[in-house]
Amino acid sequence: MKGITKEFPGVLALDNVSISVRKGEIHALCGENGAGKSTLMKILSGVYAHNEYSGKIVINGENVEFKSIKESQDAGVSIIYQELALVEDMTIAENLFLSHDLIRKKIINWNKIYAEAKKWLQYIGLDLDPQTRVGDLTVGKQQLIEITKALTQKTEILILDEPTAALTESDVEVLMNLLNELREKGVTCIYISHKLNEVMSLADTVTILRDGKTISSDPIEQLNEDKIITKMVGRELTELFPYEARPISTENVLEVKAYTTTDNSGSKVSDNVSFSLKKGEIVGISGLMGAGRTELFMSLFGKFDGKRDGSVIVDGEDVNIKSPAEAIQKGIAYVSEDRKRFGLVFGMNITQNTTLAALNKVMKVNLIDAALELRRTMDLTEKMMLKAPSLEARVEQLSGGNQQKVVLSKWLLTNPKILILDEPTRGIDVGAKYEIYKIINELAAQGVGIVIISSELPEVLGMSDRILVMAEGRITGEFSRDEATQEKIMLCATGGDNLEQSVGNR
Amino acid sequence: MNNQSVIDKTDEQEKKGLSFKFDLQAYTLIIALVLIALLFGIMTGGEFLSSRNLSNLSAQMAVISVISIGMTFIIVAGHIDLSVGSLVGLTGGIAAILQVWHGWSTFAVIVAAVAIGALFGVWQGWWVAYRAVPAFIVTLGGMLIFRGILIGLSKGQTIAPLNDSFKYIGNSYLPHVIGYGLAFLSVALLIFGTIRNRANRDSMGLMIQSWVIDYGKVSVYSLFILLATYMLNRYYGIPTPILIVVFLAIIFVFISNKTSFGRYIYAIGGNAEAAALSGINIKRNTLWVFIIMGGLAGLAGVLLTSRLNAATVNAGNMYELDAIAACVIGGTSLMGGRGKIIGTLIGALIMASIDNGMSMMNVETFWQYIVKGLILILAVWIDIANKK
Amino acid sequence: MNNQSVIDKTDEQEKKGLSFKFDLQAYTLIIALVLIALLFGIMTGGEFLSSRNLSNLSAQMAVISVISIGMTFIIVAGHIDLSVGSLVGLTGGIAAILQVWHGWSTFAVIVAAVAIGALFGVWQGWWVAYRAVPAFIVTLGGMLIFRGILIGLSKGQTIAPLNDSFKYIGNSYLPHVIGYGLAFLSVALLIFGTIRNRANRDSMGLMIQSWVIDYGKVSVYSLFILLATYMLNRYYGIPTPILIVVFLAIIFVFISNKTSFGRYIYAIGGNAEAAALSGINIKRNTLWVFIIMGGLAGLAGVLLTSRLNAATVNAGNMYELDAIAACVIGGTSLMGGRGKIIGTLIGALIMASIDNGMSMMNVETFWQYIVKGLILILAVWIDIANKK
Amino acid sequence: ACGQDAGTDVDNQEDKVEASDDTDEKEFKIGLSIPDLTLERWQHDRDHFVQTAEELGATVLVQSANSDEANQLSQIQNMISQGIDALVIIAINSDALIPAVEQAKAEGIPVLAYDRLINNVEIDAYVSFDNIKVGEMQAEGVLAEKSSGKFFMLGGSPTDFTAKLVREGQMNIVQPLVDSGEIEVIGDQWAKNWDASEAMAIIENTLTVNKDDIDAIVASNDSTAGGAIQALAGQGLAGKVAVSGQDADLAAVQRIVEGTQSMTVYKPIKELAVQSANAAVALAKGEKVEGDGSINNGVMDVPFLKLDIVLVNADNVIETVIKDGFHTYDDVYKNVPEDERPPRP
Ligand SMILES: Nc1ncnc2c1ncn2[C@@H]1O[C@H](COP(=O)(O)OP(=O)(O)OP(=O)(O)O)[C@@H](O)[C@H]1O
Ligand SMILES: Nc1ncnc2c1ncn2[C@@H]1O[C@H](COP(=O)(O)OP(=O)(O)OP(=O)(O)O)[C@@H](O)[C@H]1O
Ligand SMILES: O[C@@H]1[C@@H](O)[C@H](O)OC[C@H]1O
Ligand SMILES: [Mg+2]
Ligand SMILES: [Mg+2]
Repeated sequence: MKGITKEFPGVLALDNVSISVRKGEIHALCGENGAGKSTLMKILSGVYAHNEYSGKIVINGENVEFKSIKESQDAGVSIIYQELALVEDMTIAENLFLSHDLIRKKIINWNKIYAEAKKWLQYIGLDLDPQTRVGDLTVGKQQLIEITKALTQKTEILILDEPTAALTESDVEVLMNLLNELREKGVTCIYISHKLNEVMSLADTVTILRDGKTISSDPIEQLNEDKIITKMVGRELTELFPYEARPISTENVLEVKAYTTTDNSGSKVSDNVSFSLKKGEIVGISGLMGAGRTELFMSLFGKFDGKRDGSVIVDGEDVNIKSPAEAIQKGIAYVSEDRKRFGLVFGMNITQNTTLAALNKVMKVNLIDAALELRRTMDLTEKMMLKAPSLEARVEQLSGGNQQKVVLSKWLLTNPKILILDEPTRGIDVGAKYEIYKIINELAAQGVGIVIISSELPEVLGMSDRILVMAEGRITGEFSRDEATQEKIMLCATGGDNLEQSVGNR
Repeated sequence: MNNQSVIDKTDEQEKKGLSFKFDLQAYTLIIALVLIALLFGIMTGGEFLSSRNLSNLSAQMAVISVISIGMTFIIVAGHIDLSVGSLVGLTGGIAAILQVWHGWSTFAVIVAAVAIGALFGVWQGWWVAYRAVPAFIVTLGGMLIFRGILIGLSKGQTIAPLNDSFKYIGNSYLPHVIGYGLAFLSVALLIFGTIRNRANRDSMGLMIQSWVIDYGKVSVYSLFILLATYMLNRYYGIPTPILIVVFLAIIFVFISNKTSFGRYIYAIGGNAEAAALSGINIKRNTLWVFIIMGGLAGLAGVLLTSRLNAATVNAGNMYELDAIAACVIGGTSLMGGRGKIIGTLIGALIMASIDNGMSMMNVETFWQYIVKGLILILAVWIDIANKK
Repeated sequence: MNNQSVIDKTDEQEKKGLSFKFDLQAYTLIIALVLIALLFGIMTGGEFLSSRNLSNLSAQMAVISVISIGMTFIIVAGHIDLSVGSLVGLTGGIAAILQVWHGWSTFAVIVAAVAIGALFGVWQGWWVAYRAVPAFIVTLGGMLIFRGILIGLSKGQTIAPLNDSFKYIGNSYLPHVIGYGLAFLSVALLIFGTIRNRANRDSMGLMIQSWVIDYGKVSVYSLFILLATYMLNRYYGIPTPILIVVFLAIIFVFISNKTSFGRYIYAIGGNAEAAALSGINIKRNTLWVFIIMGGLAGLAGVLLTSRLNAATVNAGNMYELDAIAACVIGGTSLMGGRGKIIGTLIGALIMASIDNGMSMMNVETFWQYIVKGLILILAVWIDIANKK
Repeated sequence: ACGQDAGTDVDNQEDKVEASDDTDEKEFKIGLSIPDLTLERWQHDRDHFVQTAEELGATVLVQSANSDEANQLSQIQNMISQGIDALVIIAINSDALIPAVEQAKAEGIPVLAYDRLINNVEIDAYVSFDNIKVGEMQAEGVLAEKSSGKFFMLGGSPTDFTAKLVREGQMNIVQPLVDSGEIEVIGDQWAKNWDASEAMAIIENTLTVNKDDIDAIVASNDSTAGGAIQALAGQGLAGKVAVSGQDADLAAVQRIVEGTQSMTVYKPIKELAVQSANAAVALAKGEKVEGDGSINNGVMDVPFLKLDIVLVNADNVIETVIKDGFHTYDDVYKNVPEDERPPRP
């Protein structure tokens, strides 16, 4: 791709970007949120037709001008989008083959498709019925389906735009193996990720974008994580996790005892969970995908349909939280892992999204004061270093990382005593991550109790004062910052039964 | 090998759970229908369930059923069509004008009506697909435009009567023998299809459902087909209009399940962005959905004109609401992406039954309005409550 | 410090860019309106733009405007209301029955109509919010139920005439002096508000727009208010119905911008799940949207009955379509989450202008249908094409 | 043969007819199909009809079709399957009922057309007023007040066939005067659904365009007349412009005695209903109905029981609608001060 320039109304997303990818290599594309990575790949895959940008694309020595996605598919380009592109109401099999010749046929042979789908699912190591509705899967599994979908195409160039954002370590490993296999088969991959360890272990070449411009393109041998970060951010970033040891209060801000939830079909979702959170403490929650972390904390936040048992004590007060409104009122904030679905209202602007959960904080005599609203939003977003054309821009125009900052701002405005962060840095670049960690530290120092649910072990290890591990709805391990290691956590996360004792003894 | 069998086991479990769940949903609707039928049966001293009334009922529901089939596609694709009633009136009117005033043959007239309907479908589909004007507005406009054209063309007159051959489309019955013949043929096809599907799945290494379930289903369907045929044959036979509906239903169920076009409609309505990213041509497929709707409206216009043996200026007025209601009762989501032709037809049958039953009971008009409104809400509510 | 100013600067630039863009959107609509007005002005030899016709036009659009305001909230919240027309008819009918048959005072009758409307709003809102039945179905049911009740209550009779005091609601004018008084008052409030707003922003350390823009806007608005008042005063004065509409518009613009309820409606319609997780009570707020719609329908019923000085069984028939069309023309998205009261009112004005202009031109009925349908599509298309 | 129940009702019918020879006590079932209930008059029609028929020992099934021809056809089918002995139809549309009537005939059920003729199919009797005559009377009524000048033609529902017939009658009278230059038709508009508020807007706009220079409005029924008069009132013209109507709705008759509406056409609905009920019962008994004359409906000469329509204006309200008991004196003069009322009859 040569001299690619792409402009959105008011934003120059790509400014004369060039990138050349050798056949059969894995080429990583790195850059901060909003650097233009996704946009560049959308151009390559025909999402933006050839008259919507300027510049040249040459594949195998041939000049190509894709007018549609279908044309790029036919030319052997397939892409896994950053935002899931699945039809939730359709089955896995249908989603896998939606753009495949098997469905483009005049009369569809479903049995053949199911059989084919099953083969692919097995290949990628997924134990699922091809006739399951995609909407019934967790985000992680959906991501794997999305990946499988691209693999089913006859692919010469495979683009993966942050495929691992929603995957746990073990699934990431599956994917890594797959990509190595593909490289051996001669498939060219372009790989976008904010997880630099993946980039380092996988890529042959790394191209770095910043502010819509190509910064560099080097073979992996000449790089290390620090160098990449420096090029991405434009300055040096010495430590990834700015953890600061603080004196932690002895007062519990949250105490959960023998907490059990049963959903409407009668199965236990959280099973006899007990833990506590102190003022100013940062507790990390680790576990495999589907361990029940999200469901546990959503139900503590008041979003749960079934039956609940056990006691929850917030700030010394026995509470029975039945709705998010009550939770917010008690000083709990919950940053969801799925910002598109649970975090943001597209169609509203940044300011409106920021103040949504705490309108009372920007009201005077029960009426919204627009100036105050803007002021409060500005204060928060400045601290987060939000990159946005304006505070009245619609949130859907922001890059993923900046969207996450808006969600964070929203919850900070509620002035929480307890802040629950579910995968808070999913899809966020290192620079922004660093900023978010700093904010977390700051809040903890102010006495806010913080829970970080994360599938990224380094994050949990790097930021927490204490770490809890969950498996199948139960807490299977607890470690202080000093005792915790990757191995110990993984052990509890996979088969923690025998370890439970040691937790109980403590 | 081992792995294989593990997967198969979960596969099987899931399959059962799934198909049971699906059936429960379908059952809710059918149970609602049966309850309504029983209620009216009792209230009318059995008249409601007489062969004769079932025959009437099926003829009465035919026009709405035809447009409801098209409406299902429209709604599944994430749109709406408020112009259908007017288009039914217009195409029916044009059919009558061509035959009564210009002496066209019945066959030519039918072709013309369907073609004109499809043409107006192109017009509306173009605005929706290629000009991105919301279907609500395009078809609200169409509702006015088509009615206007009809008033203009017909000069406000009722155009009647039509040729006998035309009249038969909506007012004739299938000879008993042919009716039974068709019924047995469909039963045979059903059995054959099931056998083939099982063999096919087996050869591909896919799970096969227990034969009790598969052939149980076949038996129930067969029984229903034969019983319906018997009941209708006890009167004059299968009414031609309902035969047309059944025929269309088979075609469109096939389209929606077995062709890429059908699947694309669901994908577009379910998640247009994802569909576009999968390389589906949203515009072209959307256009076709409207063309089909137009063509079906043309056919419905022919049926209506034939049934009345006349075309009138306000024919088809507000039929769109009945059609949309049939879809929604039948489980089609107005958000797009979800809906089944069969559900829609059951929905249409429920609506028609309510009208027919209350009229058989000679309920006072204003009560009919109220009761119909209430049943509408309750029927959908029961369905929703059950899905949870 | 440095950082601060950077943000402020981009803020300022964008603010300008944004407000320009926003205005362009609003302008498209206004330009469409002006074009339509000019067209009819020319075709009617200026009559369309005469004081007298503007006065008529504003009275003619009042009923639809009142329900369109409520419909905007309904649609923004992600729902739809097909029962409005029937509810207008029913509440208007009840108002007439209470006064003509039972001798209630005008004041009592108005309160009753609004209360009954709100009560039916509770009924519908309950089904939608707490029973999760799609609004389309609930209100389609309501459309039948309310009409049925009206037929039952009125026994099909036209109920007329009403007391003079009642008649005045829809058929009187504001004395010229009071009209000018109100106009100047609003101009004063506008200026005062702008000054205060600037001071407020300044005190918070926010960018203030160049005074040319701010006061330029104020001047344009003031000019419009005064001109409109002058034009209407050249005839009999400001018609009471349009005064009611303006009054409601101010209240509801205020609600939508300044209260948490207003903001929540947009959030619910934009992303219900995110709204719920932000602590918003979806059910209660949705219920209130329907209650407001019901109350407004009650008010519209009073206006309609008053204007006709009679209540008829099919009063308000299909008004919901006009109201929905007004919303959509005005830029409200049928997907929910987006829409503005002012846009809706311009939409209602466009619709009323089309009807009024064509009837002034004595266009043949069938052409009226066709032209109105076409203009509807074109108006929305121009708006959409311009937003891109 | 095998359990078929087609046509069994025909046999029953014959049995019944035979049976009725023995006993006069036999209960007859009569079906009455009404077009819609959004116009005041149909409710009167129904009430009178049902009352008379019941006095004659018949039961009446009433169904109203919400102005939808296909719906009317369905309802008639449903009544036929309930074993009625005679069918009385007020057609939504005179030309759109052939299949319905044919089905009734196939079952041996006699059919009577009420108020509106049914064309191109065999029916047994027709009881009605003449809708074209109604239009003529409206035009004449208006001309009695304003014999020349600027006339506005206010039509009924553009999708209602009767509205067309009424207009035809109006033009029979008006057209010659237009040709001779005495009358200028300044506009011609139709009110959707016979809707009063549509009519009101139409007349408001007409008044604007013509600067209030208008002499008469030939309105096609009382509902539209009401809207028109409301628009006139807005200009202080109510009572100064001649306005016609039809149906003798209470509100319209009140307007007539108050002087704002010129006339309405009273169709003695009670008589129509009574005569029809009598005829229907006779038909049910298998008797033939002799008309005052006959009218050709395209395929046959139908026995026609023709009823006279009556022009009602301020002078004859008491002798017509009040005397007939269609409305009461107190209702009609409710809004007229006691001392201005004519003497109570
Ligand atoms: N549809 C759009 N309309 C307007 N601006 C857009 C649109 N899509 C992207 N942008 C802007 O273009 C720029 C590049 O965005 P892009 O999504 O390519 O970033 P990215 O490098 O993929 O970031 P991330 O790591 O957060 O995914 C951003 O400033 C973004 O706000
Ligand atoms: N929408 C859904 N439909 C069906 N099952 C679900 C759904 N969401 C979650 N589950 C199931 O609920 C259980 C707990 O999931 P949860 O999302 O709480 O896990 P988690 O530990 O947060 O994992 P993740 O990393 O995926 O967020 C899992 O068994 C998961 O499969
Ligand atoms: O009496 C009139 C009726 O004949 C016509 O069909 O509809 C309008 C009525 O006023
Ligand atoms: Mg990206
Ligand atoms: Mg989770």
